Amino acid sequence: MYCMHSLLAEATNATFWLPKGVSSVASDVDWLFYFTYWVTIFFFVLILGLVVVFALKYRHRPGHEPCAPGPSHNNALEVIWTVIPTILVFAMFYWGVRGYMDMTIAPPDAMEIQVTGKMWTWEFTYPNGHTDSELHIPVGMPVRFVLNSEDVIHSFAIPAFRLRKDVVPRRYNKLWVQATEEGTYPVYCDQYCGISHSRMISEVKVEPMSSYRAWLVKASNWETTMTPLEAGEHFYKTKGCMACHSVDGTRIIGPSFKDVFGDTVEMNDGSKVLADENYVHESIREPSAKVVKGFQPVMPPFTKESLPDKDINAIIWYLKSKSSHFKGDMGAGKKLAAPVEKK
Amino acid sequence: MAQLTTTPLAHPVGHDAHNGHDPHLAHHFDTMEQQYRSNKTGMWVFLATEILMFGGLFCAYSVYRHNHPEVFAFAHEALDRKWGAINTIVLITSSLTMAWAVRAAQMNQRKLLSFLLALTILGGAGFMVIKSVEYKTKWEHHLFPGRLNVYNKEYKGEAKPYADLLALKNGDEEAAMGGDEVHEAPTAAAIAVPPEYVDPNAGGPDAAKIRANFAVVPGLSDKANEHLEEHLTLSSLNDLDRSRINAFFSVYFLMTGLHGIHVLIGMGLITWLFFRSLRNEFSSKYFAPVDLVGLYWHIVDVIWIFLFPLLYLIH
Amino acid sequence: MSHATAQHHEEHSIAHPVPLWLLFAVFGALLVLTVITVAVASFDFGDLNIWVALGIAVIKVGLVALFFMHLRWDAPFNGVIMICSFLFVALFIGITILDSHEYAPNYVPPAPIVAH
Amino acid sequence: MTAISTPLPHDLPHDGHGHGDNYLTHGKGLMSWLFTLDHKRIGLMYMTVVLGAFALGGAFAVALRTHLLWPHQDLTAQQAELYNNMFTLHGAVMVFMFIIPAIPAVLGNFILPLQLGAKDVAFPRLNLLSFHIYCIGGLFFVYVLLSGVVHAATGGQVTFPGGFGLDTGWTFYAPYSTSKASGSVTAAVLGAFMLGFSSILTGLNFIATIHSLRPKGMTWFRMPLLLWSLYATSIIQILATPVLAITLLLLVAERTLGIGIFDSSLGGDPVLMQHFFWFYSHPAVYIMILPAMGVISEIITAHSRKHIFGYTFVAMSSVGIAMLSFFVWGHHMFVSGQSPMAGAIFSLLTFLVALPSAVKVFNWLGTLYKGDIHLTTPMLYVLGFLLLFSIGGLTGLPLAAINVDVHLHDTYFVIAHFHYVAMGSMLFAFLGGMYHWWPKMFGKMYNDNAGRVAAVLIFIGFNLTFFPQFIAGTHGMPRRYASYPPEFQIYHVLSTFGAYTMTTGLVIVLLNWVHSLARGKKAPANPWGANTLEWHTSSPPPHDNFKVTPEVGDPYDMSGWVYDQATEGWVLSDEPRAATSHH
Repeated sequence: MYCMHSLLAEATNATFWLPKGVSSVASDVDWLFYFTYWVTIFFFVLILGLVVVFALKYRHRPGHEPCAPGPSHNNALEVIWTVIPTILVFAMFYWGVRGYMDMTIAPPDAMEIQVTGKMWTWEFTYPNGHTDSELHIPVGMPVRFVLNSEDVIHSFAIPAFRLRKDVVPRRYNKLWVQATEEGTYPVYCDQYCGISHSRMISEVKVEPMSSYRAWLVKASNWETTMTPLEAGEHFYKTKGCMACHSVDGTRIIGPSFKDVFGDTVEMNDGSKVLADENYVHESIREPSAKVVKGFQPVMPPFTKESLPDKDINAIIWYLKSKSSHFKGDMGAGKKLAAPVEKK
Repeated sequence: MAQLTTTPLAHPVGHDAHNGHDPHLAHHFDTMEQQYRSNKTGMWVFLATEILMFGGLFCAYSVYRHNHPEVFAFAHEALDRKWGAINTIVLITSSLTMAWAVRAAQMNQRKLLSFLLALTILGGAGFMVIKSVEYKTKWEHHLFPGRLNVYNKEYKGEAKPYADLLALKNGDEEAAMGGDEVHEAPTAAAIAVPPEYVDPNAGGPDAAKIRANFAVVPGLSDKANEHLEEHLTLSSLNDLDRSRINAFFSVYFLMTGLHGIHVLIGMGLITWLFFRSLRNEFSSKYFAPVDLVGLYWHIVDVIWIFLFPLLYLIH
Repeated sequence: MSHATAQHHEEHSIAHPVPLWLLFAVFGALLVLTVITVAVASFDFGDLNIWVALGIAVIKVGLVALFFMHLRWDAPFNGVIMICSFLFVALFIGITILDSHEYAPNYVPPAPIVAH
Repeated sequence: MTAISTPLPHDLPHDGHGHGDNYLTHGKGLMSWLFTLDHKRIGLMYMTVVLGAFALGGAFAVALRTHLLWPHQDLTAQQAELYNNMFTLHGAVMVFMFIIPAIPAVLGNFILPLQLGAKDVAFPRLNLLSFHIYCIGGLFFVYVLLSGVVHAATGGQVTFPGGFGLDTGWTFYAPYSTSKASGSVTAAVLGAFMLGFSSILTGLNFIATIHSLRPKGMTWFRMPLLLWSLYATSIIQILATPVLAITLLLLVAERTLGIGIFDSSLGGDPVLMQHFFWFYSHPAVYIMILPAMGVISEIITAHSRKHIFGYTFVAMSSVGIAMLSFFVWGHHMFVSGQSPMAGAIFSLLTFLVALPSAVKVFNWLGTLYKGDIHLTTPMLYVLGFLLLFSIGGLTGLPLAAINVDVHLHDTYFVIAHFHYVAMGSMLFAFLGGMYHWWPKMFGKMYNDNAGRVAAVLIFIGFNLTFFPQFIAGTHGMPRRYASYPPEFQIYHVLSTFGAYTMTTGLVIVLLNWVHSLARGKKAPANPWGANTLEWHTSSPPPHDNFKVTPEVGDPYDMSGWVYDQATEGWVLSDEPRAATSHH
């Protein structure tokens, strides 16, 4: 009846109490849930029955002589109703911990996706370094999520997987799952994280390895899907530029991107530099080389792996679009860089 | 006998119940002893809450010392164990005079009582004076809690070079403020940029298993378990640890500050006793206030007895 | 435990003056222990350091509690209260420490993982 | 000899009942109340403020439920801010100002000395002080509330120094509360600090009172069970609340100084803050339920006219629960990144709490067995309690099973479970207790039928409110959501209408009480025939509680009382005295 090590467990069907369970641990969780559920039902019905029966049978009413008061203690009974629950709870405890260990110990060969929670979005970094706001995982393959938050505590919850873990700043929390059935399932943030907490909802797409690969390739090679301009904006938002650089001129930690491109900028050492493609590229690769006057050299450098040159070029297009000093033609920025040629 | 009888009251009832009774006996107590005992119990329960309250701070202290022994070992150099020891002795002495005062009250030695209470107040005052001297040094070198601390990465105060805490303790101002490269303030960048990135999940299948179970999590300070050399210098700490030095001072000031407040409250109470003792209010029949305040004063001492080695004598 | 059964006691029975010599003996002991605390701080017992320091502190506290605070002659319950409070502090710290390994002190913000 | 020989205390010539000298009429004027040292009056003052807090928290709850009638897929920032403020204040007000003080501070203050046969608590001044501190703490919350509501209502036009409103949740989790929350967290935290301090003073008072004011003959195991549970509660208040105090101080320091103990952006550990918080707040849950259990034990034996079943086990299980409550706080952190070992330990200890709770329930059932059950209003609340507490307790099992909890953590399942225990059970015990001791408090009877109707209505409303939330939770509905996926709407709608039903019932209760005060008929000294000492004095009791000190016997041996048609109350037959006369 109860198979503990069912790594390739089949999905459990949706019931009145539980949604469809589509992960390898779902069957264990559901089994224990229903075990406790029936224990609960049994004891509740027992108590309810006794309460009702006693309340009716022994209720004070005219013409009913109260029977001789019952006993006021009975050690045998006390022992019974202490021992039986003890046995039950120890069993539940044991199964609970066993199941929890299965949840905790990921297979060593698990593929790894980094999950970053920030007010109020999820960001997923795939093994190839591509960061995206969509979560896709291949069916039947163990996936390990490494959870981390940029600001406050969030909680990464996927009811269909019966899984949940807080996403804590300055900590790596880990979670692994082996999805057993294709489909799209909701992902919630379960730890209150501010005004838009209830909007921090995403979804996970479980799909066959082939289509997962296809999607990842497509997503990481934006040329085929986005114009440089769109891509630039995408990277500006997903690669962390947005945190320190505004595009509306407001001064945050770093200088704003508004009207920078093509302008002449004064550096800390007093020198003046024309903000052209070379300057932007250098400022991303080695930010401390030239530091704009009045700013701290706090920006981390981006390597070729974390931000390929073509992505930087896209960002440059985005800067151009935000600068009144750039009088050139935006045309190229608005065309697909590598249109998929039809066969 | 489980039966009930209605017996006449053993004592007169009502507010005018005090007639013929000790004026200090509250109307809801039968005897002075009952009143005394319940006061004692009440006071002890209150002391328990005090201990638990400081317990929270001790917990914060333990967690951070446990995770960053090297940081604590380095930062505590700023504290002067000479003054700490002297303060311990001052406080113990005032405890003695307080205990003696209780005895004096119980034995109707009125003059002695007032004198001992005065001594105790002096002891407390001395303790606070020494503490303020210590605080002053910290203040001058921007070693205050949180953002007021020069090691805090949000520190906004005037940029002073970092103090050589060891020299600071030995009162060697020049060495302390001499900003040679070892003691240079790490720039904001130095704090912000991590040393090198560690893949949290590196390691074979076993590593993964162990880690998933109770083992050390990747990223835990490797210094945490390793044995420490005698005198740490700032250069022997990595940037992350440097940025964390202010945690020690936060704990230090919270603990000693909260303790200091208790000392002040105690002094206030003892002053109150002092004036009452001048009015000869205490006797072998009525000395509960002296006794209870005494208990409070001793618990303040007890807490310091723990604070001293934990804060001043780390190594 | 203290009952209201005290009518028989004489009033003065509540006062337990501690002998003067005892007070001073305790005081002396406390001074000596303080000196020892400072002295041992210069020796290195490795991991035992903290326990040595705490051990001495506990002895000192014991002396203060028993004699300065009259626990020696007081209702046992008051002693129980004090011991309990220390036990619960220990419980609190103990379990929290037990868990503090999970807290990665030298945490470094995640960077994208290079394709392998 | 006639059955009724000894006249009741309130018939004795020297008794003030005739010429109205009871604690209510003892002093005149507002000041004689605000600065009274009489535990009974302090209890009544607590009652008014606590009921006010309950009304406030309840109003928030109804507003929240109304908001959740619709999924709000197009949630505006203003709605969200309002919602977050309201669920935070609902939690904070209910927990710190209603649930925790309700039974100890109201019923406890009034009943405890009476049941001890004492004239007052050990430290009447401290008692008054704790009430005043409680009010000050309440004022802090009121300020927070006003600032938030005004700000949100005026669409951010009006702002307040130190932020406005409070949207951290009553748990004040760092780092949101320390670095992000704009609200007047500091004010709220100071308020909670005050309330905690007041609760400490109450607990301190009760412990000292029970230890030193027990009359001759009342050994520990002749204490009424309410005293046992209040004693256990006080232990928790004493040992746990100080940790809350220091946690809150650290939070304030974090916000003002940035000390970096909890705040991750300064190198602190947010999960450490959760350890601190739950070391208090889990035992606090038992501060809520333990006194309720005591009240139930009193009412159930009085109204089924039968000796409590298994006295020793009920008494000891209270102490057991109090002790266990300190060892289970980690189950609030099963998914927070706590080490699996700690998780396993806490899971086991959490399961153990089920045992003393089960023992209590079964002993109460044993008390009903072969009793002479009067289905009075208090008794209906007791029966309701037994059912709600069973559901609340049993739904704790899946939450204690650590891998199932991973699925249920932070969902509506937890909300429902918590409300069944802390709100349902505790509220039913509180209302039952109010009805049970109402005649003693005010010397007036109430309309029993209206009381019964209200009880049934509240019971139905409560289950309609919270049972659907179990289902929503198992399907993954997260907590503290101002907007939610449409598929959950059905549960929310049911829940909301349940809330309306419950509110109706509570309004009836209030009217019932007001009516009783206005024109309820005079209550006899002992309307239930209970044998705990408070029923040995007149209703309402005189200023000094007892004209004659009753000698203590078995508190649940009610054989000495016989019903007296004339006074519609119970009076002592002289038969027992005859028995004791020969010694």
